[in-house]
Parts: sequence; structure tokens; C-alpha cells
Amino acid sequence: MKNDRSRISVEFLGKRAATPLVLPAGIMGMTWSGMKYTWENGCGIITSKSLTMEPRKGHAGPVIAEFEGGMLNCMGLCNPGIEEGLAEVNEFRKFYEVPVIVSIFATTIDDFLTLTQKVNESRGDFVELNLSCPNVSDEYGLPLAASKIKVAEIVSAVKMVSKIPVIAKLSPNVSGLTEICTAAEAAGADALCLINTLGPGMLIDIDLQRSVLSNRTGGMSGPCVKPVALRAVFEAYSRVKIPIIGTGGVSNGRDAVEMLMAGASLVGVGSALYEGGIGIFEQINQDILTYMDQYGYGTITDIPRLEKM
Amino acid sequence: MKNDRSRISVEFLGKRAATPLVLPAGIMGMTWSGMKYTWENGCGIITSKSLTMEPRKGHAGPVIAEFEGGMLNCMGLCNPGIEEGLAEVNEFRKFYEVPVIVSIFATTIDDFLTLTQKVNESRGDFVELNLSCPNVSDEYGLPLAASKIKVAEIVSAVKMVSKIPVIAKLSPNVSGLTEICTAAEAAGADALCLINTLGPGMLIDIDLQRSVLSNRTGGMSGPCVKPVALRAVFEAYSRVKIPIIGTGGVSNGRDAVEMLMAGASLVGVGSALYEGGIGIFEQINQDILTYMDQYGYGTITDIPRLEKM
Amino acid sequence: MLKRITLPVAEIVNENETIRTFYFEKKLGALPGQFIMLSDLVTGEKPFSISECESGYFGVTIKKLGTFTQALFEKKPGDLLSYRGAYGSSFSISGRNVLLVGGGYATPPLYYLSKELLKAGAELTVVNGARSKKELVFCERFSNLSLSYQRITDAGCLGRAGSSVDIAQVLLEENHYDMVYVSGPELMMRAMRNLLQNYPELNYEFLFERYMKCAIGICGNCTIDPLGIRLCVEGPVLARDKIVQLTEFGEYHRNAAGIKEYF
Amino acid sequence: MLKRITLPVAEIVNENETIRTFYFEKKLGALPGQFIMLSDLVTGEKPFSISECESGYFGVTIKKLGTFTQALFEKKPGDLLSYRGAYGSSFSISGRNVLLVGGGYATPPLYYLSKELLKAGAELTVVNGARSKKELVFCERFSNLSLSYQRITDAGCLGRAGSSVDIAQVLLEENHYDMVYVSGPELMMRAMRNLLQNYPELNYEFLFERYMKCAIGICGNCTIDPLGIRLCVEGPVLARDKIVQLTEFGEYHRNAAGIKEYF
Ligand SMILES: Cc1cc2nc3c(=O)[nH]c(=O)nc-3n(C[C@H](O)[C@H](O)[C@H](O)COP(=O)(O)OP(=O)(O)OC[C@H]3O[C@@H](n4cnc5c(N)ncnc54)[C@H](O)[C@@H]3O)c2cc1C
Ligand SMILES: Cc1cc2nc3c(=O)[nH]c(=O)nc-3n(C[C@H](O)[C@H](O)[C@H](O)COP(=O)(O)OP(=O)(O)OC[C@H]3O[C@@H](n4cnc5c(N)ncnc54)[C@H](O)[C@@H]3O)c2cc1C
Ligand SMILES: Cc1cc2nc3c(=O)[nH]c(=O)nc-3n(C[C@H](O)[C@H](O)[C@H](O)COP(=O)(O)O)c2cc1C
Ligand SMILES: Cc1cc2nc3c(=O)[nH]c(=O)nc-3n(C[C@H](O)[C@H](O)[C@H](O)COP(=O)(O)O)c2cc1C
Ligand code: FES
Ligand code: FES
Repeated sequence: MKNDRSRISVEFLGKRAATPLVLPAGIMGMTWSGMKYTWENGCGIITSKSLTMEPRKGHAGPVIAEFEGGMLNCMGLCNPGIEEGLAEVNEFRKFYEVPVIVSIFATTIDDFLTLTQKVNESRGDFVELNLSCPNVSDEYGLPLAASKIKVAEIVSAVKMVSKIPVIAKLSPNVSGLTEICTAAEAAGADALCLINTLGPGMLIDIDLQRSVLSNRTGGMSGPCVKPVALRAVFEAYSRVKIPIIGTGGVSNGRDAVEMLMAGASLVGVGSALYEGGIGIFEQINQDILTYMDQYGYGTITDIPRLEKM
Repeated sequence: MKNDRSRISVEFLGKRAATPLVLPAGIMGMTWSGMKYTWENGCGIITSKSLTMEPRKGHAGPVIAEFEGGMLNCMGLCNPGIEEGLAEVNEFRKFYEVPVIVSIFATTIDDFLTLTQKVNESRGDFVELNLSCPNVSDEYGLPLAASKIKVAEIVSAVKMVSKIPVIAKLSPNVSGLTEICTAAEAAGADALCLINTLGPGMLIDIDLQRSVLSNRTGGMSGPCVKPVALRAVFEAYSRVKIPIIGTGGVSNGRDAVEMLMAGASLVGVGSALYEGGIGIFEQINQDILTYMDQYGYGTITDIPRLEKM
Repeated sequence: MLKRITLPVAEIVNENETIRTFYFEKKLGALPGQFIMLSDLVTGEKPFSISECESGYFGVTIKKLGTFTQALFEKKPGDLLSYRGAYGSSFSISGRNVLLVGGGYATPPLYYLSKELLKAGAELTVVNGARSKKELVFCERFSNLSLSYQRITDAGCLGRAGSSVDIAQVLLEENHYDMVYVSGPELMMRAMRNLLQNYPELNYEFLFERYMKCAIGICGNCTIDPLGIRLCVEGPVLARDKIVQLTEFGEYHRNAAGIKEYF
Repeated sequence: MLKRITLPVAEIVNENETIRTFYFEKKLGALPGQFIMLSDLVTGEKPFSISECESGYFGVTIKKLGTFTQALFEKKPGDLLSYRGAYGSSFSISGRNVLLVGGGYATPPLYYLSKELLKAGAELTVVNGARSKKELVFCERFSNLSLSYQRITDAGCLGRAGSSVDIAQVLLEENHYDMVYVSGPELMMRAMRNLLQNYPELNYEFLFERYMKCAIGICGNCTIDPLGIRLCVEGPVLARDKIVQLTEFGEYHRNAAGIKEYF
């Protein structure tokens, strides 16, 4: 019974995921083989790195800085561009029956539409709009996700052209996140992904007297962002009907169950790969099953949610 | 030389603090003897608990929840009310020549003015406007600090009546914090205090299937908020001329030096009392002196700041 | 410091109509005098002293008073509760000939202390006082320990009438103790302090209660004048050197809002 | 996992015109084959293999190539640099009769490996190849170890002309080894793999380089097809069982944007 993995399989927007775990954008999703390796190790749905119109090398190093409870990153949206990126997705999807979310990033509606059209022609199963990257704000200003009007505009434009379900990935670094979530739903988003990185934050090396990150600031992820992710997911879950991918700080099975109780349908696991290693996905799957056994839940959807607020 | 504490004494808005360390609002500042105990242990400036027009018992427990890298709190602005609160300040200030910041919280300009007038008649040295408490938003909606217009309105109104310098304490949970800082400065604020708690966040007990905090959500503080505090301080420092009390996650001397390099004039130390104990203030003072000795800085103001952005 | 732990109540023992001991099967590793913050995550979270603490279980002995303790009294074995801790300072395990003076629901932590003192080879005299016989708790447990045990009620229904302070006075006159531990209502403890002024060489430790919220030394609600020490960190157990300095002791305490309430 | 450490460069040794060894006085506790991410916090942060590692110091041997390594070459002893790590997999310390084949700036990590192998009692033959005599590094260090040492350059200026693969071929024919370690340019390593196909029983380990950003296994930039393993965590040292499966090896690698670049 415990090893009956079908108990934690989840249906998500018409596709079946073997496990509730999602590899979030920017983690291991650069190459087709990276996608495969993660899936082989127990991840249910794979998100590609956020793809842009042109290739981007990202920021110089250091692009990662650790602190107590998490890490900052300023990768700077490095990616091979939409063409090469989709080639990696196609290469993976050609051989594996595993749902893939194609994350795309742009700063104009036109570019979002062009990207979506390319995704339409790929083997990607869902398109995720990264409206919330905090690491390129020097380049592009406030993230789009800070404005519910812009979020709604982009989502509804993309919905007009997309042949596959559309996920809006939002930022916690805004006032009134719940309203932005309801705006995304009203504009037609099929699902939400909450949260992108927190902050941003900065760390200083007091010996070299420089910021540690090359780009000075970076987005926070890892265990310490979990409380913010849970709050964002629960508040959104209380207000919207569309499913939510709960992402942020999940590092073990108990965290994953918390995320499900907060209202998430799927659970993202990103930064935990660092301390947990590639075995973290299977570990979390097993821990969810253990929890289900302890309280007598047959399938993962039996795990109760908190009462809505 | 190392034990020459005058090297870390700081002048702040016309008053002299024996050390650069500030006890932030809501930490140990409920009672006159709590203020005294903190000062005796190496803290330079004391902030009172945020005082409101009427006494508040705050939320039921649990009001504190720990997680990896920090804690959440939903104290709920418990305080004895402005009269009793100022009595505690006066009792302390009558016997000790230690600068005290009186923190006040209200939701209307009228109440802020009434509170300020009472502070005028107290022995308090500065008044701090808590524009940013995240733990009473169920009661009062979005914190005032989310709107640069409201921040400016309140600050300039208070400046009209206050006989002592006015500090604006702001929230990191907003879009465009730097603009809010410049708005506060333009409205006449004499200093900024950055940051109040992050998030808010939420934690779930998956056994009891309830949120851990009685009030469901609470503000994040402790080591993991340091990167956000540093970023907020540095961005504000780059844009404003008024001094900044850098608060958030400072737990040791190196953190304190980071905060100074980011542009803070004084450094708040709050949640670190939990893991560091009451000795944390003196420990940080000593660690700052050690750092100064290592790099040959005579006085604390010799520690260089990062180049403004 | 321990994180929050949620687990089923293993056993509930009715000590009397209003006092029950809740047992949990968990190694707590607390020292005598320390407390936990106990919660149902619905009604509140409150401090309770450890009354028993062995390697496989621990217990807290709780008096039904207001909303929260009433909710606790609805719990059955198997129901989940959540605690954090243990927190706070502890009784020193010192003294060869020791007097312990308890009152009401505050006596049980002295039971855990007694067991540890006996392990350390001390000779103990325990005075357990309460208003009435019904309110005396832990009598059997104390009687089973090898110590001199005296019960007392205000009404005298157990043969003696008076307060535990009265007995303590007689004992102090007739014996030579090198340590006194006291845990009881604050006014009883104040009387004990006054009594102990006559024994300037005698060391003592009292267990204090103040309104606690964070229990980890940051909120400042539990400080005591004029020292400003936090009874959740530097307390709840204080020794003579600190106690003699307290101006607040027996006079007032501060409520949840931080407002002084006089005894 | 170690956090970032900033410390002065203790010593810089010029190995030749374009290769220098930077020493740091710090206990790193790395295993042979592991690397650090080194940065000046101005120009960038890049991976470098540990070439020496003793209890009181460690060293990395760096070839001047682009912006970052050029900036490193401006540094003097006493200047501060910052590193994190050590990261990655390491060479197994196994085999009694061992062949080590190095090429160019990738040879130095084999020096640290050699020292550890000698401690474990193995017999070593080291082949150190480079394009020219000037480019050969660590010759003296290797000569001071008790092992059989062979130097080779493309031009033959040291008596022998050819590549380290040529020498390895002869050695493999004439001796019986039970382990082969290789660290060098990828095309040299590919030639070694092809050569080693003739010895199906012989175990071997190669040190790989791929573009690294996070170095902690999350960004996915350093995965290698078709396995998808991360060369910063499951690598940079891979053993025969993995190496024979690699389709990317010697064919292409991915640059900072993740775009394939063919060799
Ligand atoms: C260190 C310490 C150890 C204690 N040990 C025990 C024990 O072993 N057994 C026991 O029955 N009680 C103990 N108490 C007291 C116990 O915490 C209160 O009885 C309980 O909180 C009452 O809660 P209530 O909601 O039922 O009653 P309420 O109606 O809320 O209060 C009744 C009384 O309890 C006090 N009280 C309420 N909340 C708190 C709080 N958060 N902190 C401190 N006091 C509070 C009030 O001041 C009031 O006098 C201890 C208190 C402290 C500080
Ligand atoms: C595991 C590992 C161990 C290494 N050990 C050593 C060593 O001991 N000594 C040494 O001199 N070099 C070593 N390298 C290579 C070293 O990282 C590059 O030479 C260095 O990054 C060049 O940087 P640059 O800015 O000077 O040159 P650039 O002009 O940026 O690049 C020159 C070459 O270095 C490669 N390179 C650049 N950046 C990276 C990066 N972030 N990760 C991997 N390769 C990169 C490029 O692909 C290019 O081929 C190692 C690389 C890896 C992955
Ligand atoms: C190194 C790194 C790169 C990331 N890149 C992206 C990205 O390209 N697009 C995106 O939407 N989110 C990106 N994120 C955010 C993650 O997808 C995720 O939302 C966040 O890290 C919180 O989850 P975690 O705590 O499990 O890592 C990145 C995060 C990290 C740590
Ligand atoms: C228990 C607790 C109570 C607090 N109460 C207040 C308050 O009343 N007013 C206020 O402005 N900030 C309050 N804060 C925020 C702190 O003053 C400080 O800004 C924040 O905790 C970050 O600093 P730290 O990480 O050093 O604790 C409180 C924080 C904590 C942990
Ligand atoms: S209860 Fe908060 S300081 Fe003691
Ligand atoms: S460098 Fe990021 S996964 Fe290896």
C-alpha cells in the first residue's frame, strides 16, 4: 500500500502527473537530460527554464549567495532562447510521457504572444508566464506581477492565442497579492504558480566590502520563504477556483503536506535540491505516503485543506 | 583600545548613543525595567513597544512560530496604551541618560497627532511612526506604509506638531519601497527605520491541521530577513539624505557591519535576543570593535559604506 | 531550543475536581522548574511547569481557570496537543538538608524537583499547602518518596489548620536547612520571603509566574521590576540574590496588555 | 556545505607564463577532484580544481584565459579573494597499480590525487602532457614524489614528441594497471576513452569540465547528455560506468546560455 505510487498521482488541467511534485522554472530545466534526470528521480511535472526571445547568458558570478535559511540568486534569466529551449523540451517530451510546463518571460505583450505561438508548436503541455522575475529589474523595472492591470492584460492576450493551458507565475513582493491572483483568474488563467522568489535581498562581504552577488541583489528561495509561500497560496486558494502550484521553501514531506493543506494542487520543489540532493523528490513522495498512512488517507486528494478564510 | 567603547558611540539626530545598537519596537520595550535591562547589556538606544490610543491585549497564543532561519509573530500590537506606555518610558528616562524612541501606531492622522502630542509631553527623545504593522491587517487592511501618499500625509502632519525628531518605520512588503522612502523624507521625516517584519507568513501544523499562529499569519523576523533589510537599507541610503536605522535579522557583529556598510547609521537588534540571549548586544559591540581593529578603523564612522547605486 | 511538537495526550489523571495532570509520551529533557508552552492551536497557548519528567514521558499539572484551561479539560487521551519548550531557568540541585514549600497547583513542579534532589542524595522536607483537603494535590506521589512530608490546609481538615508558611516557620525554627525551594501563590511566596529574612545565611529559590506570550525572551511582557529580567528566560526560577531586589514581587504584575495589576 | 569564505591570498607561484598556483592558508578539507568557486566579487566567479590540500593550506592552479582569470593574475599575496566549496564528486582512492594521465592546466588536480594515492600505498605512473615544455606544469612537484613520472610535449622538446595519450598507450600495453585517472582537455580525454575501450576490465575515472554557475546542483547548466547528471554534484569526476554512456562527451558542451557548442 505504502509503495502504491498511484495514491499520490494527481490530475492537473487534464494531464496526469505521477507525483504531485513540480520542478519549478529555473531549476534543472535547462537541458532535456536535466529534465529526464529529475523525472527519473520522482518529480511529477517538469518546468523549463524561463525562455526569452533571444538567448541570454545571464549575470556574471557570483549568482548564488547563501544565508541562514535560504539562498539568493541572480541568475539573470540565462537561457538558450525560445528556439533552443523548445528544442530541449521537444527532445525530452519525444521520449517521455511526462507533462512539461514551458516557462516564458518577456516584457511586452507582443513578445509574450510570439513566445506563446512558438510554444503552441512545441511538445510542451502548459505555458507558464513568468511575470515576476526580480533579477532583471535593473534592466526592466518593476516586475509585471506588481500590477494587476498588467497581469490581466498579458494573461488575457496570451489566452487568446495559446492552444494549451496557461499558468500565471506571480511574485510575493507586491501589495495586495490576492487581488492580483483574482485578476489573473478573471483574465482566464488556468492555474497559478505561487511564489517566485522573495525580496529581493542583498548580502555584503564585509572583507571585500562589496555585495556578494554580482548583480547586487537576488531573489530569496529555500526553507525560509515557505511561510510566505504558504500564506500566498492559502490566501489565493481562499479566493480563486483555479488550481495552484504551491512553490517556495518546500524541503521535506511535511512541508509538502503543509502546502497541500494551504490549498495547493501541486507542490514545487526547487532550492531543496541543494541540501536534499537529487533524492529529495523521492524522499518527499515517500514522506507524503507515510503521512497519508498515519492519518488513513487513501489518495492524496483526501488530505484535507484548511477552511477557507 | 579595543575596549574603548567611545569608538562605537554614535551621534543620532542630536543625541549621543553609547553604542550603535537599537532595541527595535516590540522587543523588550514593554516595561521601564525591560528597557533598563537591555541598556545595561549594551544596547545604545531603546524603542518602546508601539503604543496605541487604547490598551491592547493583542492576539491569543500562539503568537510566535519558529521556522528555519527565523520566526513569525502575531503579537497583535499588545501594549498598555499611550498613557501607561509613556509612564514606563518616563520612569526609565527619569533615571537613565539613554535616548528613547517612542513608537506609536494609529490608523488615522487624527490619532497619530493625538499620540504625538502626548509623546511631546513625555521624556521620549524621538517619535517613531509604525506605519507598517502587518499583524493587524485583518483589523485595519493594508498597512499605511504600502502607499507613499499616505506615508507622506501622516509624516508631514506629525512633523507639524512634534517637538522631537520623527522617524518613519516602513514595511518591506510593498512594491517600490525606495519611492516610499523618498516620499517620507520629502514629507519631513528626520530618519527612517527599515525594515518592519517581512511577509507576512503562515505555518501549518499538519497534525492538528490548523495554522500554528492564532491569527493565522504573522510577520517574519530573524536571520533570514537580513538580505531584504540590507537591500532596503542600501536602496534607501542611495536615495535619501536622512539617517537610517537598519533593522532586520542582525544576529552578530558581522551582520551589524554589513548593515553599516549598506548605509545604516544605527543597527536594530531584535529577534537575535532569542538565540543570542541578553548578552547579544555586548557581543555585537565587541565584534564590531574587533572588525574595526582588523581593518584599522578608529571610530565606527570610519567603516566605509558601499558606493551608492 | 526545541521546535513545536504536536502529539497525542497519553494519559490524563484527575488530581481533584479542578486539577488534572496531562502526560505525554516524549523525552522532554527538561530541568525541574522549567515550563512548556502548551496549545491546542484553537483556544490559546499558555505556560505550565513540568511536574514529572522521565526519559519516556513527561507531565504537566493544570488547574482549570479560564477559557484555555477549560478547553484543555475537554481533551481525552489520544487527542492532539502541541507544545514548545522546555523553557526558562531551573532549580539548582543543591543543598543536603532541604525544605520545599508548595501551595496549590504550584506544588507539582516541586515533585519533579524532589525526585532529582533525592537522586542527588539530599534529605527533604516537603510542605504541601492548599485551601482545602480537596485542593491538595500530589499527596500520594510525595508520600511514596522517601522524605518527610507535611500537608496543611487553611481549614485544618487534615489535622493542622494554617498555611504552609506557618508550618515552614516551625520547621525552620526546629531544623537546620541549607536550601529552601518555594512554589506557590505570589502572596504566599512573599510571606515566605519575609520569613526567610530571619535566616540571612540561608539560600532559597522561588518559582515565579508572570504573563507570558513569546516565552523566548523577546516580547518583554514577563519582565519584573526593577531588574527587567525576563521570567521566561532568566526565570521562572530566581534565587535569593535576585529575589531580595524585586520591588514588584507581591505588589503587582503586568497583564497581557502590559498594564500593572496590583495583588 | 561550507559557506563563502573571504581571505587573503597567502602565496602565488608562477608555474609558467600563463599558469599560476594560488595558495590560501585555510583548512579546506576537500577530496582530490573536488573544486572551489573562486571570486573577487568584481569580475566573476569560476570553478577551479584543488591542486594541493594539506591541513593548513590549499592551492588552485589557474590558467590565464579570459576576463576573470586575467583579473586573478593581477592579484598579489595579501589581496583578498573569496571562495565557496569544496564542491563535487572526488576521485576514488583505489587501485594498487595506477596510471594517471594529465594534460595542460588540468594536470595539477592529479598531483593532489597522487599524494593521497601514495598515502594509501598505491604504485603510480604519472603522464604529464602539454603542447610545449613551457606549458608543462608541476614537473618538479611530481618528480619529488616516489612514483614513475613521464613528461611529454607535442613538439617533443623533452625528448619525446607526441601526446600523453601516445605514452599512455605504450604504458598500458607494457604494464598491468588496475586503475586509470585522467584529467585533461576534453578531446584528449575522448582519445583516452577510445584507447581504454581495449581494456574492458580496467576501471577509470575522468575529471570533466562544464560551464558552472551555481555549483550546488540547482541551475542545471552543467548537466551532461544523456544522463542529465550535474557535473557540479554528481561530477566533476565520473567513473567508467557513467562515462561510457555519455553521448555529449567530446562532441559538444553548453555555454552560459545553455546553447550547445561543438568541439
Ligand atoms: C512559568 C509559569 C508556570 C506555570 N505553571 C502552571 C502549572 O504548572 N499549572 C497551572 O495550572 N498553571 C500554571 N501557570 C499558570 C497558567 O499559565 C495559567 O493558569 C493559565 O494560563 C490560565 O489560562 P486560562 O485561559 O485558563 O485562564 P485565564 O482566565 O486566561 O487566566 C487565569 C489566570 O492565569 C494567568 N494567565 C493567563 N494567561 C497567562 C499567560 N499567558 N502567562 C501567565 N499567566 C497567565 C492570568 O494572569 C490569570 O491570573 C503557570 C504560569 C507561568 C507563568
Ligand atoms: C570542475 C572544473 C574545474 C576546473 N579547474 C580548473 C583549474 O584547476 N584550473 C584552471 O585554470 N581552470 C579550471 N577550470 C576552468 C576554469 O573555470 C576556466 O578556465 C575559467 O572559468 C575561465 O574564466 P575566464 O573568465 O578567465 O575565461 P573565459 O573567457 O570566460 O572562458 C574561457 C574558457 O573557460 C570556460 N569557462 C568560463 N567560465 C566558466 C565557468 N563558469 N564554468 C566552467 N567553465 C568556464 C569557457 O567555457 C571557456 O572555454 C575548471 C572548470 C571546471 C568546470
Ligand atoms: C537558481 C534559481 C533560478 C530560478 N529561475 C527562475 C526562472 O527562470 N523563472 C521563474 O519563474 N522562476 C525562477 N526561479 C524561482 C523558482 O522557480 C521558485 O519559484 C523559487 O525558487 C521558490 O521555490 P524554492 O524555494 O523551492 O526554490 C528560480 C529560482 C532559483 C533558486
Ligand atoms: C515579537 C515582535 C514584536 C514586534 N512588535 C513591533 C511593534 O510593536 N512595532 C514595530 O514597529 N515593530 C515591531 N516588530 C518588528 C521589529 O521592530 C523589527 O522591525 C523586526 O523584528 C526585524 O528585526 P529583527 O529581525 O532584528 O527582529 C516586532 C517584532 C517582533 C519579533
Ligand atoms: S514572555 Fe516574552 S519575554 Fe518573556
Ligand atoms: S552549476 Fe548549477 S547545476 Fe551545476
